[in-house]
Amino acid sequence: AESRSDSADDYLLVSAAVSLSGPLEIVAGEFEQMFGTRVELNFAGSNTLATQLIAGVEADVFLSADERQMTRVETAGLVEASTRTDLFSNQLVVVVPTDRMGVVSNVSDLSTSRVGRIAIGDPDAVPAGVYARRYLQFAGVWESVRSKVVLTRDVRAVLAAVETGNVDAGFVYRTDLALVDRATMVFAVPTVGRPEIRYPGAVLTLARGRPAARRFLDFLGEPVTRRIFETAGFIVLARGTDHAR
Amino acid sequence: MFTVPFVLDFVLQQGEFTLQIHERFEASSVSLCGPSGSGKTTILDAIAGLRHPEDGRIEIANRVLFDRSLGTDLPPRSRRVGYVPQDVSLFPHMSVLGNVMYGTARGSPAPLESVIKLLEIEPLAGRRVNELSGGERQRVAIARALMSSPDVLLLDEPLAAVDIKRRERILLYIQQVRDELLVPMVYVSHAADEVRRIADRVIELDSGRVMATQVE
Amino acid sequence: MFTVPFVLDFVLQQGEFTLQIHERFEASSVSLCGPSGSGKTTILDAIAGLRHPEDGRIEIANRVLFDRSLGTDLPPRSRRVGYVPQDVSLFPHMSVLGNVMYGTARGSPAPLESVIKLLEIEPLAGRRVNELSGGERQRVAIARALMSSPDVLLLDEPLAAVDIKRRERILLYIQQVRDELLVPMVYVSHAADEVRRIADRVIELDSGRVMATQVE
Amino acid sequence: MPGDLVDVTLFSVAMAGLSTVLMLVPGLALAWLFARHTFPGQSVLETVVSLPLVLPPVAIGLILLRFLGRYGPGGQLLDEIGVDVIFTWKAVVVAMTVMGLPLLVRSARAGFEHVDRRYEQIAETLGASPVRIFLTISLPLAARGVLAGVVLGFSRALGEFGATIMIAGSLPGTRTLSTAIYTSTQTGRDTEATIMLLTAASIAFVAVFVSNRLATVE
Amino acid sequence: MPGDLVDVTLFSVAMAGLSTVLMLVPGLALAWLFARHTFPGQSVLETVVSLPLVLPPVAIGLILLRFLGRYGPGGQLLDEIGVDVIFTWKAVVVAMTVMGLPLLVRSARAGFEHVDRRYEQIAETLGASPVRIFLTISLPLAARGVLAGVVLGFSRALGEFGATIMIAGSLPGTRTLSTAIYTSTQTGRDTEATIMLLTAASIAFVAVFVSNRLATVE
Ligand SMILES: Nc1ncnc2c1ncn2[C@@H]1O[C@H](COP(=O)(O)OP(=O)(O)OP(=O)(O)O)[C@@H](O)[C@H]1O
Ligand SMILES: Nc1ncnc2c1ncn2[C@@H]1O[C@H](COP(=O)(O)OP(=O)(O)OP(=O)(O)O)[C@@H](O)[C@H]1O
Ligand SMILES: [Mg+2]
Ligand SMILES: [Mg+2]
Repeated sequence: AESRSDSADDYLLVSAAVSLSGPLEIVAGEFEQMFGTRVELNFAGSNTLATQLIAGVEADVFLSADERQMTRVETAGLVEASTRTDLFSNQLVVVVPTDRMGVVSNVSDLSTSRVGRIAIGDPDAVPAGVYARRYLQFAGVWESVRSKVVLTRDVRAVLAAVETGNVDAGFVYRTDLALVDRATMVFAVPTVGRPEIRYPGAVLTLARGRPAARRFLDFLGEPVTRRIFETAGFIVLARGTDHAR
Repeated sequence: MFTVPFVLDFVLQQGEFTLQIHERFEASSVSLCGPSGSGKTTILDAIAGLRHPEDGRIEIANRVLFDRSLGTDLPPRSRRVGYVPQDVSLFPHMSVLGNVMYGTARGSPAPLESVIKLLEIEPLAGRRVNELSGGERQRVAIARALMSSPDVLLLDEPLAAVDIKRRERILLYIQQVRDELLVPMVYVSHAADEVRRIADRVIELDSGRVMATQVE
Repeated sequence: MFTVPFVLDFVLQQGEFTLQIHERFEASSVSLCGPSGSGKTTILDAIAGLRHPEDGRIEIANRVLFDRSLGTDLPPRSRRVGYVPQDVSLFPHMSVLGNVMYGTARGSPAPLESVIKLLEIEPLAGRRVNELSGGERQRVAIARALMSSPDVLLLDEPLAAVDIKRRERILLYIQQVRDELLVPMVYVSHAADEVRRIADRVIELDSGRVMATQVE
Repeated sequence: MPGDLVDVTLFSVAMAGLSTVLMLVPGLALAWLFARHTFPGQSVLETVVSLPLVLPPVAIGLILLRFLGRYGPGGQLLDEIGVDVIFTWKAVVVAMTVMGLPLLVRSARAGFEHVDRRYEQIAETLGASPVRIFLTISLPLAARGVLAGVVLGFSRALGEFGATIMIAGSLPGTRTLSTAIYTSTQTGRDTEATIMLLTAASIAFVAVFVSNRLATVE
Repeated sequence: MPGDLVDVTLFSVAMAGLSTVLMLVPGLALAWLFARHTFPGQSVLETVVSLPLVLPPVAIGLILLRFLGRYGPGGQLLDEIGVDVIFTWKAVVVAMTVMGLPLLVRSARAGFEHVDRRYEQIAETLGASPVRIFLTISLPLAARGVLAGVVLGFSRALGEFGATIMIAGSLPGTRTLSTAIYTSTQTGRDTEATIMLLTAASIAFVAVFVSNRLATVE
């Protein structure tokens, strides 16, 4: 960060949701090789990133796991008009501790007495929590599971709670499944009719029109990049354009 | 006059200083004399169990306090000594009365009133000890030791900061305690008159060795 | 023999104890006598600037240290006193030499070698002060005061724990320092012989008041 | 919110207070041990005690979650005696206690180290048992250091967030000022966050004030 | 990763060390002030100093970000003198220093309170200036408390996460062990996280060991 030079187009600061870090590190490497622009990745929760941007942190690109946080930044006038795009999608899945696999196989099982606690992200802080709650409401079980639901700081904490056997079920993203070893997915939350989970990205006004920022955003839709994200479990929404090449 | 057997027969090393004493005798009060740094305080600390001889035996009134060959080394709290250390060491966070009463848990020997009266502690009782004069502190330390129902009194220049008139009275009182309650004592002082008055055995030390012993 | 004017004319209140002294005289050494708790240490502390009179004036050798009506109250570090306190108060984290040299920053009066030799400190120089005997500590405290190039020496029972032979030699030496370097002093002691030997003015205190003054 | 705020505040203070009380016995025992003894493995034990300070709180939270979880040794024990900890108020207390302990231990230890052993020795010659010496001599003479440790431990407990939210979650029954402040800042409810920050600051003020009072009394 | 780990470790230790050094002057000055003086508004000042401990780190990070950010008063000042803090290593140092300071102050203060004023007085009669007295008498006699404060401050700096990630981010040039551990746990790189936790624990061990050595020397 020391060597940042304002004018040059050889450096990009990308603030990205920590859940994207695995594939994004690979992609950033590829981008550097291809375009010679150094990419520094700042990973944190989307909300932390938004707060930083609003306080004046000079990032060039914002990749959020949460539409609300992108909107916060946009409202603050920090998003370059017309660059906001939905890049990725994800799917909510229900995981249980591996040794209790038989207990849950569909959503109505969650309200039975055999299921103790259910962990979801705190809807106030993480979008996964919002999605999970909406789904439970839609499935008509929210009222009956409500008292069993524990709210966590992030999806990672849901996973940790399930893996350590402290809850009997939890709502995480499909992309998180790569990380688990003592939890097993029992069913995926159907996408049809459900609000779609979107990871928006945008070039920030602070990028001062650097073409590299735009190029990086576009690069996320390139076929080679798509594959990397798909391997990690993401659904890639962005469409690649050829003008970047 | 009552006497008890004393065995002060040990070797103690601290830094470059070696204390060697090999005395066995009967006495009611022993006095330790000798120049500064000759080992007087070291002997009292060894009797109290606060410093540990390399070798030898310490026995007073048929109670073995330390014996290397038997593996005996009573902890200080079982030695039942009433120690007035040279540095006084009043407990700074307690009142005068708190200090005086600290050792009474093991049963009171000298009656509180007479101790307090004779050492003129009454008017100080509620005071904080760091607001006392030097002589007042020493008197409190003596009272604290007397009140702890000791089997032996260890007094390290207990009257150095006390004025002459009081010194006289307190000396008499200490002798009285010794004789009535049959408490033998070991007394350290630079004042020749005190030594002569109080002790029936005088051990003269120099550089950690016994130079002479006298029976008064 | 040289003399300097002394003004010890002040009132000091601490707790329930009131000190009242109204003395003006010429002397080279003043001695303060009196029973335990009569106010001797309080006077030395007031001269050193460590306790503060309610009212009055303290002046030694034409230097006004305290004067309520003039609003003068020199901080201790400007009073140039060489204080040997009753509680000795060696700096526990320094070596003997570190203690002795602490005050030399303001220019050395007595030559180091002679102080160290006479107080027999040489063999102790590198030792930690908490490994010293009572008498050794007092000698170090005297050396520390002498080495600080004082305008007045304040000695609070400086030889209480020192053996008689050494006491003799040290007394002689202190007198010599006084007479050769013209340093007046205030000396507190319970030993009548010491007092007579060293002081040309004796102030007798009781309960914070002057009972008598004698010129020797 | 106002009623809620009162609840959350009281709950936080109660939990932090309870944690501080729970820290005391092991904390003072360890402080005493480290100050007065040397034994093999001492540095290792000291390191273990200080880990909650050195490692990021999230990591401590994860470790506690493992330990107290169904497959952890602590969790199995708790299961046997039928006590539920994780995601209850008890987890709040566990997190606060663990995170505050190293501060209490270090500070109280320095307090004990400042006590002149001579006093303990003299007390021993007066027949006092080790426990009595500890309670009547060492502890009161180390009071400044111990008090500092208690204030630090309590403050840390109050400010604890990372480990708490990991093992206690953010539920109506486990929400502390710290976790509530986090949630407010995350959702951009700045006024609410500010009110809670000021509340926490006021508690700190009271703690500072009381501890200064205690120090002058003693 | 191995090369990276070495870098991140060295960087963390260097930043925590630097922060500890930076804490020292204000920390000891405040500790001394609180120990030896009473003045109006003292409790308020003490509370302010202790806030980084009482408030959740995220909140402190947020406050620092507001203050040092482009639109904050501190940020504008820094802008004028052309110094870049946010998202640089300097922000890491700021976060660590602010979070560690209350621990140093409290502990050192207790150390000073344990020092018998009589020694300071005698030093004054020997002509020593206040600064000399502080350096040669008060500070060394308070050494146990001060050392405890330094160890606590350093450890806290090392473990700092919440405020660091807020104002320094987690960039190649600002990544500390704590923020790296966070990222690893978030992305399920458990082995990596474990290695880093062990590294942090080892540093803590060395710190404990060195501080014990220092304590016996002095
Ligand atoms: N902890 C210690 N470590 C090393 N040497 C010590 C220690 N304590 C005392 N000494 C040395 O041992 C010798 C005897 O000390 P001790 O205190 O017994 O003398 P003393 O006869 O009581 O003298 P005084 O009349 O001055 O009190 C002295 O030379 C002293 O310096
Ligand atoms: N800080 C204090 N606060 C209140 N009273 C005190 C304080 N210091 C001393 N005193 C009291 O003042 C009186 C005089 O004390 P001072 O120390 O001057 O006596 P002294 O003449 O030096 O006695 P000694 O010969 O025993 O040393 C004593 O009664 C003592 O209890
Ligand atoms: Mg002695
Ligand atoms: Mg006196």
